[in-house]
Amino acid sequence: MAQMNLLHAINSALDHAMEENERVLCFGEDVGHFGGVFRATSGLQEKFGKDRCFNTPLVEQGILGFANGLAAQGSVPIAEIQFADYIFPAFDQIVNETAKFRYRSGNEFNVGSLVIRTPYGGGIAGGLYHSQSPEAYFTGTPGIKVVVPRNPYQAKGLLTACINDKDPVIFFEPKRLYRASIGEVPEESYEIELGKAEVVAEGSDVTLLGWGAQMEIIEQACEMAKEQGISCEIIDLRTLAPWDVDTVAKSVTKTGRLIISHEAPITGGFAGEISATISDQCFLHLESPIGRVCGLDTPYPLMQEKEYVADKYKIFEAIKASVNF
Amino acid sequence: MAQMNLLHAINSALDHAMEENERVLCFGEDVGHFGGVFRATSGLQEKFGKDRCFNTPLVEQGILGFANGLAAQGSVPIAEIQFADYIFPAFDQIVNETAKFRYRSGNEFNVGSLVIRTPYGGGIAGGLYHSQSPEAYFTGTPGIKVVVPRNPYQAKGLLTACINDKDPVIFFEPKRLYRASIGEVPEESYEIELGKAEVVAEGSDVTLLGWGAQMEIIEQACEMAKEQGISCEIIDLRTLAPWDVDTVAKSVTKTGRLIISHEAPITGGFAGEISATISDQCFLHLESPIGRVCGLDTPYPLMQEKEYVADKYKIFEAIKASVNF
Amino acid sequence: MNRPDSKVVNAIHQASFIKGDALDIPTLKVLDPQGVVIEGAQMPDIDETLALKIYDTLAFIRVFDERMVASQRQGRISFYMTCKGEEAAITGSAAALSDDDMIMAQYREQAALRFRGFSTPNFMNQLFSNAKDLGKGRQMPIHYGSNELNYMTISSPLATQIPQAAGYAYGQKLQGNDALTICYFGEGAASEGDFHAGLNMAAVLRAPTIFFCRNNGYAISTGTDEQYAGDGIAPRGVGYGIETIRVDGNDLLAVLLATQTAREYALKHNKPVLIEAMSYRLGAHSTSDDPSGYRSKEEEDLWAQIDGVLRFKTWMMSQGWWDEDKDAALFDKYRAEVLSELKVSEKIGAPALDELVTDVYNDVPKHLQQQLSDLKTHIAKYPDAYPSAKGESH
Amino acid sequence: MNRPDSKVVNAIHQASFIKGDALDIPTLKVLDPQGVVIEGAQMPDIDETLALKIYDTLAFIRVFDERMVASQRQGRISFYMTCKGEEAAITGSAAALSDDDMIMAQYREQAALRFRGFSTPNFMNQLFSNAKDLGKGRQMPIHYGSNELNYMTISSPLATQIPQAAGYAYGQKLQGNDALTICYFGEGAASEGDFHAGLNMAAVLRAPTIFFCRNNGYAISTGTDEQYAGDGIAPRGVGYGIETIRVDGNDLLAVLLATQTAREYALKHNKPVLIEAMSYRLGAHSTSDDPSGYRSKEEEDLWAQIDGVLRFKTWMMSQGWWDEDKDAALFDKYRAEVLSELKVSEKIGAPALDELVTDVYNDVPKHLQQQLSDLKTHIAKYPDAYPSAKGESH
Ligand SMILES: Cc1ncc(C[n+]2csc(CCOP(=O)(O)OP(=O)(O)O)c2C)c(N)n1
Ligand SMILES: Cc1ncc(C[n+]2csc(CCOP(=O)(O)OP(=O)(O)O)c2C)c(N)n1
Ligand SMILES: [Mg+2]
Ligand SMILES: [Mg+2]
Repeated sequence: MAQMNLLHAINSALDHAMEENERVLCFGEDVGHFGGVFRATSGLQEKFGKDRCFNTPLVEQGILGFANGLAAQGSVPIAEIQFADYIFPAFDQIVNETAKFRYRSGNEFNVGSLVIRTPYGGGIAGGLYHSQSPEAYFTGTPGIKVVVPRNPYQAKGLLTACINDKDPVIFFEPKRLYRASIGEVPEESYEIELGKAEVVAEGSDVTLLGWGAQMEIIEQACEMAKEQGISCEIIDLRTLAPWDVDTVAKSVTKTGRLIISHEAPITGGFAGEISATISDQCFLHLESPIGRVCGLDTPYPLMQEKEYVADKYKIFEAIKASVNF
Repeated sequence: MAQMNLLHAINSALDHAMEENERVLCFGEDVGHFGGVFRATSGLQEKFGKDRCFNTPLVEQGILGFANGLAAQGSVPIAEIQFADYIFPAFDQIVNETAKFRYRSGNEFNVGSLVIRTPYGGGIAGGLYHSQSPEAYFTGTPGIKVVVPRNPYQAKGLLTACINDKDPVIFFEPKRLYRASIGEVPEESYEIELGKAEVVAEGSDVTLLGWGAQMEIIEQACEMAKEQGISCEIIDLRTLAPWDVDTVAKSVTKTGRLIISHEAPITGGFAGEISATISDQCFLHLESPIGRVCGLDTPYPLMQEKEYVADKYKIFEAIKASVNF
Repeated sequence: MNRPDSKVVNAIHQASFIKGDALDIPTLKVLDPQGVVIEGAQMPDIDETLALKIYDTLAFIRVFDERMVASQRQGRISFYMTCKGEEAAITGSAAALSDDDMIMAQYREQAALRFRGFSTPNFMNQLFSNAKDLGKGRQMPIHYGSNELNYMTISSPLATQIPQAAGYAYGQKLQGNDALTICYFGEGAASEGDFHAGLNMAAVLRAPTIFFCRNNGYAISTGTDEQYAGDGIAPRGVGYGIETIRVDGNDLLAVLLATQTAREYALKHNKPVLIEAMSYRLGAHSTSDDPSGYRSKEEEDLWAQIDGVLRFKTWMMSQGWWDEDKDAALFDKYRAEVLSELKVSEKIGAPALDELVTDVYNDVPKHLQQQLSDLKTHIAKYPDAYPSAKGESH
Repeated sequence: MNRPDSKVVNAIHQASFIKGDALDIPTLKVLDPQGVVIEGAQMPDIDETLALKIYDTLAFIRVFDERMVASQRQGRISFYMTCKGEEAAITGSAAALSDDDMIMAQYREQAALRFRGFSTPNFMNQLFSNAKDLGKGRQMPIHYGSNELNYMTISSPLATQIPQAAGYAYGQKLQGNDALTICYFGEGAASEGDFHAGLNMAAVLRAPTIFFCRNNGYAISTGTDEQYAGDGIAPRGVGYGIETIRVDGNDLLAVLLATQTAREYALKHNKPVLIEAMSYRLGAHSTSDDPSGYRSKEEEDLWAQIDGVLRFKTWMMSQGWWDEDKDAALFDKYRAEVLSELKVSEKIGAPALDELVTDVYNDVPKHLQQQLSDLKTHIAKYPDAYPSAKGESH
């Protein structure tokens, strides 16, 4: 085990993958000799050569188009989009191509080896265009998997699983935690199974559900609740599509209460889908309305970020409201 | 009043708008002398000239970029995307630009005059790429309005309101109904207020909610239910973003039951958002879980379209399940 | 990078523009309009066997296109698109390739697929979306694909295959398997952002790709004067630093020569090449379209006169490789074959209901298994409402 | 459209490519590296008043950029981007415009905004995201915009302004108000699909747009050899049928001349023009970047030697319009002004909390009113946790 921050953990997963399979390629804007603007691909070009780790021209639709072609060909492309805010020019390649490649061809062709890595989320004074959490645009698209890690250990294990998985995956990296989150991470390669939520803390009064950087905030709110004698069960969804309904439903059946928190705006965010599904499955067990603590329905602001975000105080208030309903 | 089909109603709204305001422009692929592949812009180039109604090169991101520029300049662009399935190359221009234009500039600039028209939905043996209902990608994007008409009368009045509205609007046209839906439509210009759902039929046992072409299917299911003595209240949401929570909540408070039906896949569809919100607002009034009758979580198929879609039988079954819960 | 004061820079001191038409791009021609080899013209690498295979493809596709349009009119299939007028450009280019080369087409390139060996039933089964369709009946007619034949399944969104072709070719290069990717697209699709992305990336990343633009004058109703203001698509190649050639798309030998030359160059240098084939969409855009609303019969006739199939046939006859009797027999054979295969394919049932949820992911995930089983329960209640329960083929 | 057999077509009969470097695009220069007018060079339209206004802008921006980078290092602002090295290209082009022309910039064109009259407090208030920021504190530093000055608010997604500029210009044309749109972008942004869309649409739809490419050698760490394989951006203009000119971006007079000529042409013919200004990003990409990881000090020094500000100053002095005393005084004045305005702006409070929900739509819809009121109730419970409740400026 070694102490790694989240960036190192990702770099280590990429390094192992490239080491183990020469068909693995890493590319995107500035990912080559510079190692990416966040340095996630640092050292990979030096080690594996320019053919396998390289800069692309500045064109996200091209990066994903190129990646789709490589994946169809049998290579294992790991494409980086510099910020999740800039994934939209590639939206057609992802939603109409990546997600439908296998289905439309009757499995004659597939792009199952593709992984898209991209930093998402706020908390870095990035304003409208360096803070977005666009996961719900993809969780509503059959044919792609969506994965979000919450810490270095999870990041390495989940990213490795994404690379080895036979479906295309978008891997959202919580950039606020890139350097801030540090933890024990095995030096060797390992996988954390996709499609499984993790019960991070057991509790009895209310279930708190989230993913990525929001888990830290949820844990803080849980601490606040604990001081008031409220026992929270915390679940990290980890794989958002397809998601682990059973683990969540089981927990809510037990606690009778659910609060979901994510960074993206509330309306149309993935919490709505979860709420709808769990309301349906746990209808007779719910003791209070499912709470959603999310961003406001505005673009992501700069100066008023603190007021805008789903912070621990807001989650704590939602916990109290749920328990006192 | 005249008998018009849905295409004529749209054409009439465009005609009036161009007549009344010389800054109104209609453009897109094949919309010029040909009048669009569905003929919605038929006759407009002849009448208003090539400067105001014209073909663009084949590039959706350009059509929307161009339209954003025109709107910022003070023109009133009505941009057509030939099929909603082909709106994704323009996704960045819509989600990162159109939707955030006013906010990011502190209202120094806006593209509020923009209207995007695009045919959506299935039922025409169109398969994966001529059947999609991508509304939920946009209802989750603060800053744009989303409107879907269910018949010719609604189409003309709502489209006119969209053109006159001070926010950018995506107007999804139910292409299955283009020629199939015929009704009385005033010759003159009129508006139907945006942001208001319509109670299409009053009932007491269960609320059925939908929009666009799905309304017809919902009405058929309502007839089936009626024969079994079940009284359905039917609501056409019409404006999906921002949506009329109050009208829906009021109805559900009365009936205690809600079934939402849309063409798009269930997971991540807009029904999830509605369900989450109404569950929250009507928690103590709900007598059964909110039902969602939607497309399956796959791309839109061709041969198995009949099995795939949310048809009247499936809605009817959901009504029975809700009432008998 | 060049410093602007460096000596190598070509400097001017008066403000004058490079004109929009600064490149005068010539067109490669081997056959004259009558199908006679132009004096001094370079010949492609072609022998009788190849010529016969090419002509066989041309003949099949002419018959097939005609017959399937008729079937659509009879309501037997829902949709069709012909490649009429462009058979020479498509077959001539496909004939320059190795079977290992990947073909990524737009949708109007059925001749290339036929040249690769796609059988008549293969075509028919796709058009009828039946249980034997390699694509499992999921896409509209003409969205063919075959892994075995290295022909990527067609997808309707235009131009998406262009950067994909660059990526595919890059992968081929890294694997060192002496194969490349050819990417077909229309002059309309060349307006999409993906065109720009694909050509630039292939050039910068040195992907051995042949970008083959079928400039057929129209994108549905939109003529080239509303599609671009420059001299077609070819000059864009120079913008990307890509070797480029324009060719008479109705001159099969010229297309074959250009593509053979391009293939050799691309593989030798690991670089892309752009070919622009000037031709004409003789038919409607698709069976949903009626071109009389936007172009004249005279224009169509003008192009019909220089039809590439006829010119190639004339040339073959001048070689002593073909005659009218053989021609009549070949066309008769294909007419009969198409008719009889049509009857077979239209009777084949629909794909199994279970295929509704396969191939969305590699394995069918739990929620889709659930949706399928719910659906089956539901269908059982309303057997008359669903074709799958009634065992209908359509 | 041309039939391929028509006489006007330039035909060849041997397969030979148009080479990727077929266009040898020259660079317009008026000043030599030392700032002396090259013999016989055409002069732009410039008098002493204009020259002084230009130089005033150059001096301000030099001072401002330097000072704001320092402020970022001190933690007073969160982010900054300089236009160091490119001031001549930006100011020279902006000086060729009428105030009615719309400027759509990428983010590194603060000199153009200054030339239009954006005041020092205007700049500062944006950088500090305070209550007086025209953008209401919503975007990161350097995302300026001003309706009054016809300078479109900057948006971070690259190249989106390119097709927007075409649309804006088309609207100007229809209104007949003798104004056009200039669109600035980097050579990196020119790889985006939106570049392709914007230039082609402007050409086809005849929108009077000046597309001004700042080719400064880098897109963050990515050099031009990894951005494109051709001869820069200029040859692409020919691909779209757009009149094109390449200019020494460090030669202010050449840039002014090229842009004046382009403006006249664009308005007269209702057509776009493409200008490629060859220059160099002398500073880091932004305050988040350290270029020592990807380029050499030597390279930077080489470019610093032909700095456009110095060359222009030398020329002004040779005209007798400027001297070192005036120069020192001007720089001193701006240093003092920037310092004192900085102190004022950083004390101005944050925008009102209510602005969190305005401008998403024209009116604040019900659900956002509700969200705001819920937020206020919440903040009242935790006054210490929220800057807005504490009345903090940051
Ligand atoms: C992204 C996208 N936009 C629009 C369409 C609708 N469409 C189908 S074919 C076509 C015209 C294509 O013209 P061109 O590329 O010249 O090919 P051709 O039909 O002439 O062979 C259009 C607009 C589409 N399929 N995909
Ligand atoms: C769509 C998009 N992708 C990526 C980025 C991140 N990014 C910001 S600036 C930049 C480089 C731009 O280079 P260039 O266009 O040459 O402009 P320069 O910085 O050299 O002035 C990148 C990649 C972005 N802002 N938008
Ligand atoms: Mg065409
Ligand atoms: Mg640059």
